[in-house]
Amino acid sequence: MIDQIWGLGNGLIAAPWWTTMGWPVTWALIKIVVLVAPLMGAVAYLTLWERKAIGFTQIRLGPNRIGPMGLLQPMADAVKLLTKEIIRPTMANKGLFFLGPIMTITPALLAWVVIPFGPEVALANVNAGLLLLMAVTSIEVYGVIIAGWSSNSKYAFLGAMRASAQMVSYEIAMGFCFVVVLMVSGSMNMTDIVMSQARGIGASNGVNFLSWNWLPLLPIFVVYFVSGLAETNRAPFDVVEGESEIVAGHMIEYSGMSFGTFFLAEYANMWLVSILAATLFLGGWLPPFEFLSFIPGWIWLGIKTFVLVTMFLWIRATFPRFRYDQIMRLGWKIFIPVTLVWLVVVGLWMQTPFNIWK
Amino acid sequence: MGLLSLAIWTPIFFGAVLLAFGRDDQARMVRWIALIGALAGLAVTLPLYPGFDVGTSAMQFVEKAPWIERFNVSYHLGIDGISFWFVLLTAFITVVVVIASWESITERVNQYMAAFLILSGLMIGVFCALDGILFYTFFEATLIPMYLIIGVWGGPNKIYAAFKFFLYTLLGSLLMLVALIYLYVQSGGSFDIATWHRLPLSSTAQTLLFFAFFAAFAVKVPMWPVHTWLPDVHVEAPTGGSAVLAAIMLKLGAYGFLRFSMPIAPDAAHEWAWLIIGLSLIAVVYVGLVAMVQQDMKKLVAYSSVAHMGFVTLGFFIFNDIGVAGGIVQMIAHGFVSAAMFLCIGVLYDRVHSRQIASYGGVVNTMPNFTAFALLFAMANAGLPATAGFVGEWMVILGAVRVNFWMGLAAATSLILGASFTLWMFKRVYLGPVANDHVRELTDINGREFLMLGLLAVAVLAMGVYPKPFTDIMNVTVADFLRHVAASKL
Amino acid sequence: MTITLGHFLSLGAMLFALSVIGIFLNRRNLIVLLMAIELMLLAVNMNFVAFSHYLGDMHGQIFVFFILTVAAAESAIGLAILVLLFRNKSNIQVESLNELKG
Amino acid sequence: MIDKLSWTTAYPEVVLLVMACVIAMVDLGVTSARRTLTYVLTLATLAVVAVMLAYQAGEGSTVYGFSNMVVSDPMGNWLKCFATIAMMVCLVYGRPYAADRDMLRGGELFTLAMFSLLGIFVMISGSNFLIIYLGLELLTLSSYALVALRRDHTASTEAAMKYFVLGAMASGFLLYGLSMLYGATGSLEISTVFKVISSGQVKHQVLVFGLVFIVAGLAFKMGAAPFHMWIPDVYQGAPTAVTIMIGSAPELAAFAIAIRLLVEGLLPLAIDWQQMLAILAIGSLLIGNLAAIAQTNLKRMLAYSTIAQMGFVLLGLLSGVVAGKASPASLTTAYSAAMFYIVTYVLTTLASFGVILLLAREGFESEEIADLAGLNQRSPLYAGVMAVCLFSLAGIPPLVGFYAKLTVLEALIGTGQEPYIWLAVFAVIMSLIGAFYYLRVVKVMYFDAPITATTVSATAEVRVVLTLNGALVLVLGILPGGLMTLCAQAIVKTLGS
Amino acid sequence: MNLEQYLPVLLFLLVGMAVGIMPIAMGWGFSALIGFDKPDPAKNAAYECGFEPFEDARMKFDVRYYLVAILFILFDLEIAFLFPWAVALNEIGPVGFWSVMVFLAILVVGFVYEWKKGALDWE
Repeated sequence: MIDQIWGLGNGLIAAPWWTTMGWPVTWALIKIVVLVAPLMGAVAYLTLWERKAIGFTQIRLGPNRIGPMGLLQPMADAVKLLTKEIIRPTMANKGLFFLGPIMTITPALLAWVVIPFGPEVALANVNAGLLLLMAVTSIEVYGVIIAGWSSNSKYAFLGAMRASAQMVSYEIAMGFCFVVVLMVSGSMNMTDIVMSQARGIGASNGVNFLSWNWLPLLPIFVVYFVSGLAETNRAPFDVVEGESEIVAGHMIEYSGMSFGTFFLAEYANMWLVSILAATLFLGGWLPPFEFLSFIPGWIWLGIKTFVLVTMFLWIRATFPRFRYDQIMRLGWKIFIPVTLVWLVVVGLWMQTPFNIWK
Repeated sequence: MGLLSLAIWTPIFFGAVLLAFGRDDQARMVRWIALIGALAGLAVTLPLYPGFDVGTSAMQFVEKAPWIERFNVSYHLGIDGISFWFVLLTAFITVVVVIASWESITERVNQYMAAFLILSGLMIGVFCALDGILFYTFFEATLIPMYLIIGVWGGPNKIYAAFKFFLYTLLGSLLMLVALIYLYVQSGGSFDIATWHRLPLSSTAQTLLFFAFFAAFAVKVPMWPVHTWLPDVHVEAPTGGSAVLAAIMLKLGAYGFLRFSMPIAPDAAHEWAWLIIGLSLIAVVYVGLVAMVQQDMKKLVAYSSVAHMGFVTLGFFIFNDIGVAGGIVQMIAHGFVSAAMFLCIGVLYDRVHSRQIASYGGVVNTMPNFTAFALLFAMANAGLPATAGFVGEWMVILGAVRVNFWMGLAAATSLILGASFTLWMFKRVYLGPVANDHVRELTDINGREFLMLGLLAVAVLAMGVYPKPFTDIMNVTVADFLRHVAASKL
Repeated sequence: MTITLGHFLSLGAMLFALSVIGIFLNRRNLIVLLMAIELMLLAVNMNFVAFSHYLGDMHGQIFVFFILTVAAAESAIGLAILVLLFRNKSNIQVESLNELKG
Repeated sequence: MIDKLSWTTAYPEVVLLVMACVIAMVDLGVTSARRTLTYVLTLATLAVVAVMLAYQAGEGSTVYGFSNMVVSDPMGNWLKCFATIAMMVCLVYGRPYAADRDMLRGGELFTLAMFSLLGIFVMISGSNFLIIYLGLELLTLSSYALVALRRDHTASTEAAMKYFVLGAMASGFLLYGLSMLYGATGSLEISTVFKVISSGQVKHQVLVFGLVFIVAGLAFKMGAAPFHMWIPDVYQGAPTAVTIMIGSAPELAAFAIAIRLLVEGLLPLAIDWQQMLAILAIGSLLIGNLAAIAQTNLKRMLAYSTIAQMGFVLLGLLSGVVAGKASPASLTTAYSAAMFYIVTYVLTTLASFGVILLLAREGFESEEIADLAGLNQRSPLYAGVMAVCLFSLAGIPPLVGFYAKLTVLEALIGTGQEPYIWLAVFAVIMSLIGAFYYLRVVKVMYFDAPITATTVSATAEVRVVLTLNGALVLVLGILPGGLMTLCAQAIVKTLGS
Repeated sequence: MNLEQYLPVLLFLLVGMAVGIMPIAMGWGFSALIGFDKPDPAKNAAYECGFEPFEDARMKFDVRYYLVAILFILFDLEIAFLFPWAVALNEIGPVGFWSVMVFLAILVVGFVYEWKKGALDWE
């Protein structure tokens, strides 16, 4: 069907500029919209799900007034944020002040460009997918720093410093995680990374999930997921916006929709980290058992991602906030050594005849 | 190790020993060791005289060993009739200087004595070297001890003098270095001086080389107008420094003319002889006049040295045997006489601490023995017959007259000028009534001073009365030298 | 319009010139100096990548890899020195580097 | 594939690297204020490395390793050997100074010194642009850190900053030139570059364009005018224990890469780069010597003197190719002269900075010329060593500096080209000016009255090494033949093919 | 090279920026439209717990942030080095593998060094 639409559009105007430039661009834009629109919906409803989930943990209902079971709550929030006044602090650098949230959300969305939702179903199936992803997500920290700096407020500034230091610290651990994944899959292409998890003893015996990366790379998976929490500044790593210390951190001077943009970015990032974890460690769109392969891949991916994202919420509901020095210690003194050791272990493993990733 | 090596390294060895082990609180022992070193240095040169064959112009006592093989530089020593006497002269003057400095130097005696001994060895090295680089090494290395001698133990304006001395001479010799390397390249990779003597060279090359050497040697001689460093340095240097400077170091320059400029670039030497002769005559006449008006005894003697060295260069560049031989004899004589003159001034200075002529008068009344010596040396300086000063000057004048009467006449005026400024100084300082309390309190020379002046007096008289041994040794060499210089290299 | 090697080289040269100008004309902030130095290395990288691509030779790109690393180490040391300087002088103006001269 | 690596080419580097890491780790457990264990280990390592290098150099063979990335040849091995010894001497001289100034709180002085030495090794060994660049950066990055090692000292940090900015810019220039060469020849390998250029298929303008930047970058590193700006500031501002390191061993490496890049790689362009070097040499001699006269700070004066001395090295380098023809004889003469010059210069520099280090006490830097006043009364030995060094730098025989100048002048005049002879005359006149300011220091040491009566004390090892060092300046002056032959043979064997 | 695959990346970048700009612009528009846009000096002042701001907010901050930044740069580049190695690990054989192990060993030395020196402490 998709091919038919492509052919249809391609024949719409019989001019070379259309077939070479115009239509591919339009087509790509259509695909982007098809991706971004549900994503924004998912982001919006993640806020609701978060409140609901935390409600369940704390044996209360969560939002339940707007719409049935509070299902329209995100809409109401959006309307509220949209109509709120956007404050422009006198002391702020105006241009940078608004660049901050944009720089935060753009990479959070852009990273999705390489996520594969099924075989050959990715916006850009580039060879250097993981590298691109890492490059793009690294830009996020600029948004935070710019926001904190341009606000010209001490709380914002300190918050930004903390946030950026935390983010870059965990980015190293995350980077090492990526390296290990790359070692075993031998490609930076995201689709290939998924496909490489479809081989092995487990997969050939119908129990696919035993061939996925999470099992041999379990420490890496854990480190990656926890780093993901820290990267997104989620609880228990949310000292950045620790209300009792520095209020909302780098976002303190923001209001209305400029504040909302930061939230969009944060939740989009949660989804991103989850789907990445699913892709890198949980076999992406692959079914856990061979006999379940009749269910479409995107549903498996969705399930895995949803479970992971719910873990975010679960962890938030469960754990108390870390102190900042504990955060830094965890990142530098535990995660980096763990990943380094596992990297060497996997490397040596691959040199032996017991290499399972041939 | 040959005699020449011994002559060079014996004093240097003693100097190094003094530097390494000498201590300020053992000044007495240091002096004795220095004297032993100087005497040993003299002793090893004495066998040269009986061993020297006067019948040949070839190099004798030759030693040759590879030194820097990369550049074909060798440790090549040897002496001929030209350089023979300077080796002995240097060793002799060193002994005298060590004796002269016995009491006047009280600070850092070991360094002082070491500097003189090392200097002595280096200067002998200059006269013996037959390799360009070896020559240059010794030639330049003499600057270091002399610089320190002037700067450390000199008078109030010593630093200015030391710098002037060092930089003037260095400038000249660096140009000489360029010339040496040029010759090395031209000769196809040899630093051997004898090879250079035979090397054919174009007229331009000769001229350039001649002036490069001229820069080095004219400063050292010193010739007018680059002589200005000499009076300053003499005034500031300690007595021993002045004596060595006048007696030996100036000869290095004149010796360089004979060893390098003239035989290597004979055509240029002939072509530019008029210039050298002109400058020499200016030195003889003009500087003689300048000497006349000096108030400072050392300055006066310094200027007289310039005038006397003018004779030497004049003698060389008239290209006849009597002139060249006269020049060499004049060099030797001047070595004795100027050293003696400076030592005399030193004797007075040690007692009165003034070099001004005006501070003295009637010294003869309190120091009769000393005055006798002073009179002898003054007469020698003025070139009176039967003293050393007479022989050389007379030979040069004879040579000059042979070439051109007026030149000879101009040169001869120096006899008159020399007599006037020297004897006038003598009159003002020594004769007449006692001028002031300082002079009244003077004591006559002691045994040590008597010894050192006596040695020089013997030398001066011997040379004046019987110069034949001196000229005998150089005759053959000079004749051969002139033959070589007369032949064009073009 | 096709993009040729010349375009890349011109861009590299411009970046390089800009960075040199930045180093020499910058009279204010030392951070700008550090940035100019990084820019200089990037200009070189531009050259190497362009040459590497047009020559079909991988070595140029490998070189770029190493330059990037070195640039990182360099900026790390530069920043460290800057911090020291700031602690000693309390500012990072270029003019404040005036203790040593002559 | 393992056997292609030719590990023998890199044994010294490997030992040095491993030991640098080991010492860094060991040092973490050292509590002594003077870091004796670290110090002894470092010196032992360096001694072993020096012996290995001397052995390799003595074998005289040229071995390529790591797919032609590195080369081990006699010139490189000797230079590395000398650099190692120089670094040992630096550490011996520098430790008391560093200990007095709180620079030994960690063992960084030693580890950084070893890493900078490793950088020197890599630079000297590199036969590929990439390796040379990496070595260069390892050296300079360590040097920046070394200069800033005295953290509370304003002048040091300022010097470090200036060094950093100008050094990084120099690397940028060099890299830009290398990128142009790469583009023009399509290779990063020096021998291939040479072949491609020799074949004459490459556009001359492109090569010269790249060459300009390479020469500028090299001039920066060597400190040749007009790219010398950093030298005085860094020499003066850096802690003296670090100044001595910057002023000694790295000069050997700078010389080595000049040979590698300009001679082994770009000899066909010699006509072009010789002109550039001539301008640099004239500028260095002029600026170095004239500016040195005005200095009152001894370290700064020695910095300007370095610039002037580099002028001489450049003179040696530029006299290799005569009238477009490179005969083996002329190449050997010229480059071995330059090598002899730089080696002896390093020797002299070590001793002169050693004396400055010795005189510095806690809280007193002794870096003004006036601080040396009357040194002869306080310590005739060290005054003698310093005087020997200064006379050597001035080029007075019979000290080694004279023979260095002699060899270079010989190479220049040996070309027989009139401009070169005038260059020689110019150099000679400039060294006369040089003699003036060296003499001034001698004057202060010998003729002036001492300001303090304190005697100079030194630990035994410093005393012995410094005396040997000074004696070597004199002994090599009296018997320079051996070292000259060594340099000549190293150059012949290295460039012979 | 599949450069055409990068076209969506570029477009996505633009869309992403649009998604960032749009809500802010909309928020601006709405609040202006409804009349909630009423700035006043107190509202526009920087937040400082109800005090007047004491001084410029761009103050000195802890040097450890610099340290983290510096360490980050270094480690991140090591990772950049490891990326191509990891991808090609199966093709480069033992030499390639051990080279990077040496590299990692040196890295670990540096890591241990800074750890022991207290660069990683945040107290």
